[in-house]
Amino acid sequence: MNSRSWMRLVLPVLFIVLAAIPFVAQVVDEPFYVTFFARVLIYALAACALNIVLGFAGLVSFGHAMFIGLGCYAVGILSHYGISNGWIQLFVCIAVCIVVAVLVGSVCLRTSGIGFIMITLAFSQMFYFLMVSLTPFGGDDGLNIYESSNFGWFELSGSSEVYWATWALLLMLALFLNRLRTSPFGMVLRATHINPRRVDAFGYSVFRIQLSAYVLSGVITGIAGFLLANLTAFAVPSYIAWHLSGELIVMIVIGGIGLVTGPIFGAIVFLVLEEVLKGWTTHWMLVMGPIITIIALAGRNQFAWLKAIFNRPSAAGPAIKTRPNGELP
Amino acid sequence: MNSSLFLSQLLNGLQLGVLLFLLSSGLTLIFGIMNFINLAHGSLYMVGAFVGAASYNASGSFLFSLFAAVAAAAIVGLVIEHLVARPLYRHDHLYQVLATFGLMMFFNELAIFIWGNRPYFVTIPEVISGSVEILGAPYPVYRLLIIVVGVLVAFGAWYLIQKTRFGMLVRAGTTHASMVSVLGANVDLLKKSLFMLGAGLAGLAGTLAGPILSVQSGMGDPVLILALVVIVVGGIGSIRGALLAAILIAVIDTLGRAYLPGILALVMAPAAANTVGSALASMLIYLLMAFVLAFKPQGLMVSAKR
Amino acid sequence: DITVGFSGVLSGPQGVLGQDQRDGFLLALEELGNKFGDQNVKVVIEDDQLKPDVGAQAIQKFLERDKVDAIVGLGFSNVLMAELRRIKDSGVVAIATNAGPGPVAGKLCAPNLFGLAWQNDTMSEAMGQYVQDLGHKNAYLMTSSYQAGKDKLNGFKRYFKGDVAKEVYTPLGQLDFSAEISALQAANPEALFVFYTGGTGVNFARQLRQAGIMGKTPVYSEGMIDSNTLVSLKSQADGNIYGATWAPVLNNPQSKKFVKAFEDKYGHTPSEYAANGYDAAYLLNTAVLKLNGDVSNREAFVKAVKQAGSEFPTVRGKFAFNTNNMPIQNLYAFKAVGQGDDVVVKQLATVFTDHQDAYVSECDMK
Amino acid sequence: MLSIQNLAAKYGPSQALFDVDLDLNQGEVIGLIGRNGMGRTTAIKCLFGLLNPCGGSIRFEGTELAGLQPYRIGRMGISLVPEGRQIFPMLSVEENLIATASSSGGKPQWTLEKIYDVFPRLKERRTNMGNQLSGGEQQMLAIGRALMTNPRLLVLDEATEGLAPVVRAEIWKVLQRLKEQGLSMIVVDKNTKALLRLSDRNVILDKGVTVWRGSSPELAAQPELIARYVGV
Amino acid sequence: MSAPSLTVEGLVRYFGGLKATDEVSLQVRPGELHAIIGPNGAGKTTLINLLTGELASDAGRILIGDVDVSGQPVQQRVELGLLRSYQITSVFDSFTVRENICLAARRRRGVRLAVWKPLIRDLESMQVAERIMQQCQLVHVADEVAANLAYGQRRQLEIAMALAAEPRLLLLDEPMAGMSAAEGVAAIELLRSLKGQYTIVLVEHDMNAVFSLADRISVLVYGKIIATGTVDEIRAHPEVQKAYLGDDEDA
Ligand SMILES: Nc1ncnc2c1ncn2[C@@H]1O[C@H](COP(=O)(O)OP(=O)(O)OP(=O)(O)O)[C@@H](O)[C@H]1O
Ligand SMILES: Nc1ncnc2c1ncn2[C@@H]1O[C@H](COP(=O)(O)OP(=O)(O)OP(=O)(O)O)[C@@H](O)[C@H]1O
Ligand SMILES: [Mg+2]
Ligand SMILES: [Mg+2]
Repeated sequence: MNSRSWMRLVLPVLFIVLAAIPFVAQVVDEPFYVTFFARVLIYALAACALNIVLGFAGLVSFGHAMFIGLGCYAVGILSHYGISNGWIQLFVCIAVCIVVAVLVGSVCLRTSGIGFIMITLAFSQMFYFLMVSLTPFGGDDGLNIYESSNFGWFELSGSSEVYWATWALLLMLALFLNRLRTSPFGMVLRATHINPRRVDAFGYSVFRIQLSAYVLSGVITGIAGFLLANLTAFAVPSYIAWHLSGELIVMIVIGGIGLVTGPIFGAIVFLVLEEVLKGWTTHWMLVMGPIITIIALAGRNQFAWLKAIFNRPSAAGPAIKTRPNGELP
Repeated sequence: MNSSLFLSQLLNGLQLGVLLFLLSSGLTLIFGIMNFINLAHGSLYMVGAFVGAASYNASGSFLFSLFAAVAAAAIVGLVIEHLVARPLYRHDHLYQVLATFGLMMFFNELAIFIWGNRPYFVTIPEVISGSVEILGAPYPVYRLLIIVVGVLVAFGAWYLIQKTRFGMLVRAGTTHASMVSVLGANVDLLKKSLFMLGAGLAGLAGTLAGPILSVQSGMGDPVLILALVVIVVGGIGSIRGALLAAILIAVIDTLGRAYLPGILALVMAPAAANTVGSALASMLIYLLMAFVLAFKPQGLMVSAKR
Repeated sequence: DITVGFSGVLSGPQGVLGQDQRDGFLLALEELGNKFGDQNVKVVIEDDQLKPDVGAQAIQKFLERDKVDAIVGLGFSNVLMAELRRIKDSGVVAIATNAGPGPVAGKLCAPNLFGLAWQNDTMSEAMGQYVQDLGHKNAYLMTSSYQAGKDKLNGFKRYFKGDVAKEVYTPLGQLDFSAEISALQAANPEALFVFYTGGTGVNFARQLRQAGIMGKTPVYSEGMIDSNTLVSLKSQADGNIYGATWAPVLNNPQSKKFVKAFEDKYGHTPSEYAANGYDAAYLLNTAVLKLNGDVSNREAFVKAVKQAGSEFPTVRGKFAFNTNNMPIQNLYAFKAVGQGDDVVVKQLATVFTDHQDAYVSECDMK
Repeated sequence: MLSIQNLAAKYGPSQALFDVDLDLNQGEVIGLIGRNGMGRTTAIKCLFGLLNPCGGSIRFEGTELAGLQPYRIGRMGISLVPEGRQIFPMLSVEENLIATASSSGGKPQWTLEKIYDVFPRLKERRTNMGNQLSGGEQQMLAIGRALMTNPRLLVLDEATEGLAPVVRAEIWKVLQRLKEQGLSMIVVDKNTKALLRLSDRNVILDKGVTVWRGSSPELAAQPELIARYVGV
Repeated sequence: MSAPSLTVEGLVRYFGGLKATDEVSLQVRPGELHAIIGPNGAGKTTLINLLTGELASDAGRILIGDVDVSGQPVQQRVELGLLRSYQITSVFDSFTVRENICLAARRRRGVRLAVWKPLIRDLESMQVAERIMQQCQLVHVADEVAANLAYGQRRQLEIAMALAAEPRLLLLDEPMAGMSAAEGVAAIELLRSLKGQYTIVLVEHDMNAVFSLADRISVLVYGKIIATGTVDEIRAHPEVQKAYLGDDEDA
């Protein structure tokens, strides 16, 4: 896996640069950029989390926005009832995410390939419409969060607090994933993607392994939602809409599937590009769209060692089959 | 509950189902058979709608507008196939999703660029604009027309894929393109024509929807999701499945919207019933999908593929 | 110099509404020579995409990045609610040219937040009153299920004393109403009142006609008919009665001037949203003049705007801010009348004069 | 009829063929012999335009094949029984046979009936989907499918792979019969003995190079050659 | 231990109308190499799939040692030491040979919470892997990505992975498929070296292999076992000759 060699360099450099941003923003007196990059890092966190299932296990979850939503509403609803203690909120957030992930995951993982894509979408859509209908919590109009999560010695009160919290979490996650990839669990997880039938034949439970990966991913995504809620001081169903799930995937693919730092770069590129283009023209999508398409066309051959993983037919679901077995090259 | 109302609700469902089917059949062909996820399919639907509307308002001939729309969509489809799809056939779905996601953005914005984001409207020609009584339920002629068209297309598409040589070659080419060509069939041509067919159907759906829905940028996105739901529930690559699922989903959705609040009102306060009802109604199809997939992961009609 | 941030929905099906407010505002600004008083005005524009979170971000940008002196627009009610906290905290003059949700008129009212357009309920209240006056026994109510929608129906019911056949809330952004319309047909009420804006409204109107309800059942509406939707509806809108605070036919000099200028510049008749944007500019101008161009003191600016409310030249002829910063204004019933293939708007009645909203008592501002 | 001259080919960076020569006359059967990974399949891929050679020429009845689209080559009357069967999984057995069937002019020599006569097992499985066949059945289908295009040159890459001895024997008989009917063939098979009994002349590949060409009797007379390049 | 390490009783499996496995009964003695031969489509692969549990049987019992595993999922059977190789090579292409084998070797201890230490630094697995790679002559390609292996080597890796998982009972489905004569001979040697250490069920069409390796042979025709016996018995068996071997002298 050639990534590991340059990973050593990329990771520290990346995070040092990110650490510099708030100070730069201070110097040029543009506090807005802290807010902006806080958002970027939060999405990066979510993308990295999604990458655990998508990049390693090849489970394309099209419903991860659901966990962002769970995180947001954990904060939103609790503070709605005046509970702004961060620890309680965080605990609830994680607990809820675990429960939901286990339930949803154990249904979704019965399917595979496109089936999985769609069923995850289905669940997040259901949750979306649930929140839309829950008028006590603002329904379509969303829920204002009047006091931010308070961890006692430290409160997610402003953009920069959120920024640093996210930065730290992201760093930890990146280091962790870096190890996970080659750890027994990680290897088996990736193996399940190449040929689940074979992994089963060794007596590993593909289901259990995929489920734990899904739960792990869900929880971390939930935490991203937790941070997002504090950043925007707001929880709203549109955080759960399928577009966000789609954008997370886009970020991952831009950055390079399965690469640990890929999603981070992906998130940065995607959101910065969006921001720049928006400032440039109201028809920014006219430019953004083709750029994304071109990235896809260019990226398709880039990660050769990954394509080896991805172009394997998944024994279970015929639909997701990428290259039919045994085709003459 | 009153039966003629129920009937017209059924018809509403059927008509929506047919529109969904027209869209999904193209998607399921391209997806199931060529194994290419085309998120831009919704955009083709939009192209059809816009071109149809524009050409109708210009020419005043409904048939011509139909033709123009289908042709336009097919041509756009061809371009997409050549520039984006073909290079990605053999690659992972993620790249396809990404590429076509970009196309989707592009087309939505392009529509705004050309037609502005004031919704764009078509009227229906007088002859088919009226409404007829069906068992005491007044029902718009135009919507009936849509139903008929849908049924015809359904049969045609199924026949083409399952019964003709073309269909066989296409099915073969999906998994073993190079082998098919070695045996003397021009696979590129096959795939192009199939892609155009799918695009054309999407365009057709678009024009037919035009007079009912407003023609506007982004009109393709929600229907795209619905269409994806349909083909997954129906079983990817199966025309029959798509038809079944489209109608099932549409009818359930329509009846849900129509009756759930009422039914719930029997057990809870009307206000609550209203909100919960409409929420549940909008969740219904996804519940259905989750249910189907959980018990039949391959969808209702497992296509020939396995 | 003065920086003004404009935020509103500029894209998507409802984009037209935001664009009109923007166009109206910019038009007025142009007439004022891009100056409020003697101050050059710089306008920064953000699209809230009708998404509360995006709207909130937009406000944040205005405050942190652009350091604006005033914010105009603020989009739909749900978006405004999301922006509320930041606006309040900042104390910057904020003028809503489209939304006036109940909470903002009541408990959550803020000194620096002005509802220049209307309090959400009022036009519906007017329709309720009007339908009541016409003596319809029952009415069938339909709208999209979001805060504004609910406010509207409440407004209607506040003044309509007959019985409500049914209240139907359809998902926001739903375009095909076949199911609902069939149900409506079956219910066959004496009057139908709906609140649907932009493209949604147009769809609904046309589907009503296709189903042959228009003409059978009298249709009263809010938001469904305005000079935008009329462009696409044409004669299909014939017979539709709607409540509004302004329409191009309204007879006063400022209004005439506005309609003329707008048609010259943009080539189509302005909507009430455009009118609100237009008013916003003149309101700010008047306020700035009172301060001789010095807006550095936010409290002062806020106070000035409030006073200016009853002084600035408005297309509505008469206007003032209530204690809760919501309008005190007249409400009219208009009717769309088909003329051959085209359609014109006729003024039927002035339903309320100097109307106050229902929430003013809940607001503790004096 | 077919003549390949110092053919060379690469898979990306790694070169698989260096210098392959082979020529075949009307009605002849050529055995293509070598160990695993010596380039036999690669050579065949080049012949069918599935892999663009980076050197040399392939002429079929005078026309240069290199650079032609595979389907054009296929339509010239060359057909392939590929390594690893490559059955169409989404088609039934019968559809597999007729989908690409063609008769280059005149009445086809091979028809469904004829194929079913040779492989009765396929007739029993007529309605099975391609992926519902046992390995061997798939192999038979692959051969039948190739014959249904009524080729003038038939190329078989490991066509007896995974077949029961009886069937294998049967296939050799079929090939023998085809040869008598004047069909030209290129055959790759690990069973050298049987191969030599069928082929007129043979080409031995080693590391992508033609190291020996000659008639079957000659080769049969030189067991050390076979031992060296094939093993055993 | 004299109890047969694999016992099959009246096993049945339908594919639609087709009875692919028809009342198959079979006993495999500990340590023996038991070959299963039969015409194409006789149901050999199906039988293997039934034994591993990848296909569900419609009737009949399967015992590993004296444990009844009929209806049990794959994992249970693997726990009992039942492992297989596939007719179509299915190694993890993007992993190196070492990683492939370690993955197999690790299975006894599972991977719960093993999320930090790299797999190939895992001592226990490493030792097993080294040993197996020696045994299968894969040392020199230990760090090659499996995708770049030549066909024969991929087949060897296929078997090596099965071995690394420390089976007691090994099911091999056409391990020599696609190997040229030379590789075939090598493979036969490998299997011979394994004889006795493991109980092996071998499905193969290559008669050289079968006749030179098998202790006992069962012949499967149309899903039925028509004969079981030693090499010579089977060779002599008239029906077998007719149905399967034919007058085939060089395979
Ligand atoms: N798709 C590929 N990419 C890279 N190298 C390849 C590819 N296919 C084959 N090779 C290499 O090219 C060489 C020749 O392969 P080829 O398949 O032609 O051998 P062969 O003679 O057909 O042997 P076999 O009996 O395995 O079919 C081998 O070294 C093989 O590793
Ligand atoms: N999924 C399936 N659906 C229907 N029939 C099947 C399916 N799989 C296998 N069959 C049939 O079951 C029979 C046994 O297949 P199996 O693969 O076990 O044969 P085999 O003994 O392995 O043959 P070979 O030696 O050629 O591999 C075959 O006739 C095949 O057509
Ligand atoms: Mg080969
Ligand atoms: Mg088999």
